[in-house]
Amino acid sequence: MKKYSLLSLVRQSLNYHTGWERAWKSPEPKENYDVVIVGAGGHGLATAYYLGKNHGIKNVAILEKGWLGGGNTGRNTTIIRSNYLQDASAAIYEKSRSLYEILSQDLNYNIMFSPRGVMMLAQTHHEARGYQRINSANIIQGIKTEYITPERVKELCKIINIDCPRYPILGALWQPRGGTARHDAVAWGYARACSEMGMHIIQKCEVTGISQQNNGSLDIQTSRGSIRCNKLGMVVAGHSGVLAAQAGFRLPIESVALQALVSEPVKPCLDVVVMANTVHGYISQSDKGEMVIGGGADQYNNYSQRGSFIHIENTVRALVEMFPIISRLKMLRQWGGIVDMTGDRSPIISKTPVQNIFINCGWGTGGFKSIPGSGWAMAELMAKGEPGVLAEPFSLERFKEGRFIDESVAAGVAH
Amino acid sequence: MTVRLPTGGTVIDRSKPITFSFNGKKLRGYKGDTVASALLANNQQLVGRSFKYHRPRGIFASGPEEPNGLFTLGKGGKLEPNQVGSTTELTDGLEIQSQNHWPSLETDFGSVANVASRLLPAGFYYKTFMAPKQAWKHLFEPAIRQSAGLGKPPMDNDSDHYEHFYTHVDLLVVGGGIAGLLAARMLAPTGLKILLLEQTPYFGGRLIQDHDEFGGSSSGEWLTTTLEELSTHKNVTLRNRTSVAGVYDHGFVIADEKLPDPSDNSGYLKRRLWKIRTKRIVLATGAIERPLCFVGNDIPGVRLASGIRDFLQNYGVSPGDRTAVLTNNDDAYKTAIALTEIGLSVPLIMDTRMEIRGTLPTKARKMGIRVEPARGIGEVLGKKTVTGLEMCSQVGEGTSLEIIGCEAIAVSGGWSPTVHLWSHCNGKLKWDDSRTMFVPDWQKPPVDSQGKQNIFPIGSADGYLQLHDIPVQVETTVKFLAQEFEKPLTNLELPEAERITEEKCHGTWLVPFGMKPANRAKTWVDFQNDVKVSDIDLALLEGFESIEHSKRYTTLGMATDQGKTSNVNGIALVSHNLGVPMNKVGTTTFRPPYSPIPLGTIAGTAKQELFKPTRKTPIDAWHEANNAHWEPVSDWRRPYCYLLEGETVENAVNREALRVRTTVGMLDATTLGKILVKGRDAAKFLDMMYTNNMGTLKPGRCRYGLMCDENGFLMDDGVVARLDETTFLCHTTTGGADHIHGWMEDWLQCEWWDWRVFTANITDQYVQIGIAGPQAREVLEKLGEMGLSEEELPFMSWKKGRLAGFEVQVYRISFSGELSYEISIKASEGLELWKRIYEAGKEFSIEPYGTEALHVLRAEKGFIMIGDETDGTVIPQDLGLDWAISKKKDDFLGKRGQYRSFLTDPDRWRLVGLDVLDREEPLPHGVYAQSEDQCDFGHPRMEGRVTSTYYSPMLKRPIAMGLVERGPERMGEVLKFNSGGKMIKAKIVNHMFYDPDKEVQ
Amino acid sequence: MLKLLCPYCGVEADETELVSGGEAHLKREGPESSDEEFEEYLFLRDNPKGIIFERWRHAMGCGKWFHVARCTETMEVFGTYPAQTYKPPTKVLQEIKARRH
Amino acid sequence: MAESPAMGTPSLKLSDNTGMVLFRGELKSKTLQEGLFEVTKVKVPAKGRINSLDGLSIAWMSPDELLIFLPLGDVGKLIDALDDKLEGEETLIWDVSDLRSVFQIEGHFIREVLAKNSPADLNRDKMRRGTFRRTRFGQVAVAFWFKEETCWFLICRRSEAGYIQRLFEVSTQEGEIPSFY
Ligand SMILES: Cc1cc2nc3c(=O)[nH]c(=O)nc-3n(C[C@H](O)[C@H](O)[C@H](O)COP(=O)(O)OP(=O)(O)OC[C@H]3O[C@@H](n4cnc5c(N)ncnc54)[C@H](O)[C@@H]3O)c2cc1C
Ligand SMILES: NC(=O)c1ccc[n+]([C@@H]2O[C@H](COP(=O)([O-])OP(=O)(O)OC[C@H]3O[C@@H](n4cnc5c(N)ncnc54)[C@H](O)[C@@H]3O)[C@@H](O)[C@H]2O)c1
Ligand SMILES: Cc1cc2nc3c(=O)[nH]c(=O)nc-3n(C[C@H](O)[C@H](O)[C@H](O)COP(=O)(O)O)c2cc1C
Ligand SMILES: [Zn+2]
Repeated sequence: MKKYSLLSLVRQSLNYHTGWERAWKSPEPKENYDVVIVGAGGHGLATAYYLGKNHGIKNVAILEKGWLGGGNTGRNTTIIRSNYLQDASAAIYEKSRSLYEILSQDLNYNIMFSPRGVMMLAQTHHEARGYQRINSANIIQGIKTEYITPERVKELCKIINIDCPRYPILGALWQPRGGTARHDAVAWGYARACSEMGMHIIQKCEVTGISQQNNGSLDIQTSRGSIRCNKLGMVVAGHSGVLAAQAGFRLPIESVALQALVSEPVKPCLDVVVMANTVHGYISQSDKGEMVIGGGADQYNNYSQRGSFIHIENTVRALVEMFPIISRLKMLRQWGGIVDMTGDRSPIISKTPVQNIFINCGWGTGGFKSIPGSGWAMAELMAKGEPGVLAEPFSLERFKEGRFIDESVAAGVAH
Repeated sequence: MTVRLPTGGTVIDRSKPITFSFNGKKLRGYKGDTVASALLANNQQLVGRSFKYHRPRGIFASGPEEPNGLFTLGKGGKLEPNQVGSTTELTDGLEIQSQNHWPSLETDFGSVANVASRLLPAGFYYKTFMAPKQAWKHLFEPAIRQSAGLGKPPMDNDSDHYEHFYTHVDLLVVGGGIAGLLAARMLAPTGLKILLLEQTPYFGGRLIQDHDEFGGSSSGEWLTTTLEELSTHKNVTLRNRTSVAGVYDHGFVIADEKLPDPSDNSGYLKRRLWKIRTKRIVLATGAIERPLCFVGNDIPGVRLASGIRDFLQNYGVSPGDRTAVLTNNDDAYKTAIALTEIGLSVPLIMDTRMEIRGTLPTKARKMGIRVEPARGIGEVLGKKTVTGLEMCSQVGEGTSLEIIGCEAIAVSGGWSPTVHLWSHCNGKLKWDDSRTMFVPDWQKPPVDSQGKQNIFPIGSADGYLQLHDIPVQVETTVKFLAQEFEKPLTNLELPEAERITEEKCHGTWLVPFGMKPANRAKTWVDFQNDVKVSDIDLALLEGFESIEHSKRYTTLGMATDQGKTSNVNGIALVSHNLGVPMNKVGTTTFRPPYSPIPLGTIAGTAKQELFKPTRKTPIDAWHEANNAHWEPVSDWRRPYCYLLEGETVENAVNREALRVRTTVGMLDATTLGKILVKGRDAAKFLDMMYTNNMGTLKPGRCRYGLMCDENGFLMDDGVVARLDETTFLCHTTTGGADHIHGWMEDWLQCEWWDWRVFTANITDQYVQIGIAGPQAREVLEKLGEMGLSEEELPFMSWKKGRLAGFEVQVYRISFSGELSYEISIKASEGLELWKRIYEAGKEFSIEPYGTEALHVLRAEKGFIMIGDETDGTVIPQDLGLDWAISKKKDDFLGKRGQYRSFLTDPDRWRLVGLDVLDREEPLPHGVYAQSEDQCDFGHPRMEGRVTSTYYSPMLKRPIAMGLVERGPERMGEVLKFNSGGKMIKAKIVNHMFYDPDKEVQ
Repeated sequence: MLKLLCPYCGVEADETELVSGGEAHLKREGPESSDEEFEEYLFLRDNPKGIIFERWRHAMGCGKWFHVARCTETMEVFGTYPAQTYKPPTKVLQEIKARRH
Repeated sequence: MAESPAMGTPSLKLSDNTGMVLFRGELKSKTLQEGLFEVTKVKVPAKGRINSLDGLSIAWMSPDELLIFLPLGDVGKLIDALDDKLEGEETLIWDVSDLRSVFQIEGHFIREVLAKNSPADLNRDKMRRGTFRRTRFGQVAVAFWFKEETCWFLICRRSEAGYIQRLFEVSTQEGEIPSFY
């Protein structure tokens, strides 16, 4: 594969860019693979990538019912942070964030990781104490965060109104190495690297049925014929329940719509990511100039990839209140994704009731940031058949035991 | 030159001149002008710079599909970036600025990107800027951000106002063009509630521009009579300047109404968001013209043929003396004819089709216009404006056959029905090869809650471009709808229209067909985002074959116009390149809004003090007058403390807390939730809701109770008073009232619906006043009329009585550990009683205290606070509240959950007091204790955390509570709390710091 | 933006007047239940892509909980019915059958 | 179409003197219905309705809840009478006169002003005289009904009255009122 660099760009420009190779190949499915991953979102692709890179397993197919990266990976607000409270979460999200730092170089694909800093605003005393608590935990966990004053908030973010009459800003939890990345590029970069390792990315291939043979291997029915494998990874986010049903088990998951919107592009005026959980809204400005805005999830089960206008309204209302200047910017486009919410709002990386089937899901509203770390942990689980230290706490068993990993406790939400 | 013609202009009022400025230059226009028409009338052809390469850009279209003509309008609190010039009405004194250039529109340094454009194809940044690692964030990203972004954001707060308006109608007609008006007119007599919305200031759509006659009279007359007739029907509402923006599930539609600008600019209602519920939608949104792809097609002066016609006829603005036409269909001939009729020159019509036979071409030829079949444009000449073109063979590679001088080029690549709203809720499209357009697929329509089709496209929106086809087609739909609504239709009269035969539009996309690679990089598909034919080629070459991938790789259709003019061309190029039929390529997803809507409109009136409701107690004004420092507690506001002149918040809190401990303080406790629970099964019910036994509570007595969720986690607490055999009053936390009431109703309605229990949330009915402190009783006794002694009202009991002439209920309960009463009184009388108590208390130096002193007092006593000691993962057992968990009851909510292995783990963190060793400063909020050993993740293991921490003014030292691993078993042990790297030592102690033996209350 | 007919007050309630409450017809498991049964009751969900029976409360209205049969893909509604029942009424089941054939 | 109503915008004022009694019980029961009627002289309303006679109104709140409006001074008497009459019945009767605020709205275009803040269907065939609509106004729960087109009533939680007042003010002052109903 040709390496991407400024030099290759210059060279290609001489012949009008007609000499580039495909970023990923489009092979016909084989009959048999060592590992099949269902779902070519960020998590599925990263799982495949680290299976190859860390464990040398390369006879892998990634099956995608639509176009790769077209699920939540292609429709999220790209916030990356690791200032989580619980040890288990902090560990995997920080692993992920640190992998993001080097991902462009690792993949030879500029995924534009932009560690511009993420601030989570405290707008009630309760929330302020919650963030101080996370900050304290993060210090011990070795994650660099800081609890900052309203004045510092204003300094970092000129356009914010820290004196909102209803919910003045009392402080914020600030993670300077949090930020954003170009979401599509994350999927494309991983896909290119997987393809380069000889893995098969098979798009427009929907899994419609799963059955197990006596020898433990798995038969997968797809819209492009049946495929056999030794190990199967389900990494389909919002569709996890549907896929689990095909394999005969149920999950502690409900699929709901989460929406986002972008404004028209304007010149840079917001250099950090701001999240405000009391009023439900978060915002950052993309490199193209749009305000990328998201808020709360719709409450009812929904597979339509669109949500209710009321959530757009609530989110916009909250952000206009805090950033009065955006009142005169316009909503350019809104969309939705189907997110997989678990019983404790933390993810699942686990063995399943069916031997040789593994599942990675439940990232809900906050799994873009975890793509590299989750792929790393899932690959380890699938390669060894047993979870490593990162995945271990996220098993399905925890729901039976009542051993939740609850992040909402310190007033945090999970974007 | 583009100039104002001496006559013409159906929507401008030449008697009302207007002045405005463009980039500081004073210019003149007329009332009725749009920003775009006024600029063109002043020969302002260069209006902006493109997104990526900063290429010169001119007005391209005449409606919301405009990709280039975006401006920054106004200033200060009215500054508005990225306004579409062709949909913005000109107002007197308007200040218009062009965008995305530096230092000026004419000389833009950003256009170096243009020179380097070969280096910057689609997706170039994915391939570079990777080294060194830090450079992206610090060097490349800032540079890219700075050059992108179009207009500058406003820096002042918005000085305008917005509102919402809900409506419920039977039928929403979107579009006040021919089809929409006709449908409304036909259906009006049925009495159905009809709302017709039109985005422009006028009605009629393309009728006036494109047709002289309709319905047996002039088209103007037909329009006037139709509007007049519609105005006589009370069931029909017409609204202009209102753009329908989005269709959501179950017939919910939003529309954005621009209100006419009043002459004074002093803060007025600027826009209104319509929130419409409709049973059916008639989609009469017309069609949008597409351009063609040829070298230099982005140079100012190349414009949509229909747009040129609109400016000519609506605003009397000429495109220039000589306008060449490039088309693949008959419609563009109307432009040539109109220009010629008005006396302007059309040197040439290049038609990409081999044979040209239709009525309009014939007419054009008869008028002497030169028409060349099978011809295209090899290259447009000119830099900042068009100066001419090179004609070529459409089937060739672009060799120049002839040079034609012209100032404008009118382009038409066919029409695309405006189907956005059909697709917002999943209506599918299909490619119709014979009409070269995506049309609504009636087999896969959007559906309502009953699963029935709820959007009905008519007219051009359904792909009918010929006027004479439209009446019949509208009639069919109208009949269907009338039948669905079971309304008889009176005899429908179909307006007659001249029968013009138009020949088929040819599926031409690239001009010429055999364009060379070098030229593909000079041919634009998406003007605003600078997506060229070569970018699409590149995306496909690299495997971004799904149309969704090519969109995201090239940014095709992602600009402010959302690809209204470019998407179909892009899809066609993909289809050609891959050899895959259009239907297989498909479209990208249509998403709201159809045209961008201001965020302020979406927020509506909900801003500032109306951002969220603030609940206020009847004593609120008194608190305000007494210098309350407020705190939001759920939707309420409560005094955090009351500040005396010159006092800090900490001092105030300490003073208030001490006041309670030393003499007496008073608290507005009105916000505590109060839920009545009554009925034969009330006791049994509360025994399920609370972990402790409520059935054994005697009337007249109170009991502190805990509520858990089904997981077993502590959810709320409060005092329950038994009023009589079948009636209980349950107090909840301030934030918990609504939730707990809903929770109770949930169980009563959905699980135990045969139990006889009624509940009522009566929180607002009463003002609740807490009087606490050693002299509390003395204060109240001054008000007389009821006995409050230990014998008459022992701890944890309540009774009715009279105080200061008011009927009250007095509860002898304590959250401070002091002698304390809570007095409940009708809300309307609360303030008066509050004042009387305050008066009576003066001799004991009574002072009001706020929520923070309340917290200090309870912490001194080791009482837990929901939300501090609990966080949704804590069970009562963790807090040493086992005494409040009945062992006798078979069942209560949360009981089963608490059996699970993780909740019975002996290592759970449990509540203890924490005593800072150096005793100077309180422990910081939320700090964790770390042990010497490491956890699985390789950092020090955490073994406890602080849940509440205060300075106790009474004990004159810091106090804290916390949850610690096996805490109560480790009394006396010293823990190390990590505060920002600094280790603070604290000893595990009993958490009852003050009066542990309960001698006071 | 859903609109659901409250079976108690007959009002076509707007989504913003309602609160949703997840899957309906769950069986509460009490102190006698096994860990598996209890997990099932609290967490395991059908989460169907298709027809769901779910709970809604007419919160900004009569305050009553009711049940809805709805398609999670198309948002079609097949009927609403009072919450005091263990299974969907025949009428609703018939409606589903009629429309899904 | 889009002109300001010449008749002036509606106004909203608190009406202090209204007593309210909460009544919960099995409304389908004949005994309850008859007992209520004997005491109040007003028939138990059908769902979604309010019945009035001589200064006393009964509103349907839910299948097992009514709200009785009457002069403040008569509340005690009414409760006693109901308690007497319905002795032995399963009911919850409570003086809630201070629980909610009652507003009287007067003037023209009241439907329009309500429609700026409420998703309720305010068309004349849906929102009729005697309709008692519980819904939302802005972000809080309310109920409204009318005596005449130009005289409506609205109730909300007492603590939210200030919010309602301000929102109403904003909805009547700023800009035009679209004449729609
Ligand atoms: C609006 C929105 C905003 C968000 N904001 C953030 C944020 O700011 N920060 C953050 O960290 N996270 C955010 N998230 C969450 C984040 O997007 C997701 O957690 C993450 O992308 C999940 O990635 P995934 O690979 O698991 O799933 P996906 O990207 O959804 O991939 C799953 C894939 O599986 C495929 N699939 C499904 N069923 C089948 C089948 N039967 N056969 C074959 N293939 C199948 C799907 O087509 C899909 O491509 C947001 C999500 C949304 C919707
Ligand atoms: N011969 C051709 O090639 C050709 C092509 C296109 C149009 N036409 C002509 O177009 C006319 C068709 O009539 P029609 O009624 O279908 O279309 P129309 O263009 O006359 O009317 C459509 C109306 O809908 C409005 N509209 C569009 N989107 C809207 C939105 N989101 N919200 C509010 N308003 C919106 C437009 O402003 C316009 O007034 C005929 O005159 C026909 O001859 C002809
Ligand atoms: C971070 C981010 C930025 C986006 N910016 C734009 C944008 O500038 N213009 C645009 O049209 N869409 C933008 N989108 C939205 C996409 O067009 C698209 O709506 C989204 O990926 C969901 O896909 P779908 O609408 O095709 O279902 C953006 C999406 C994301 C996640
Ligand atoms: Zn109801």
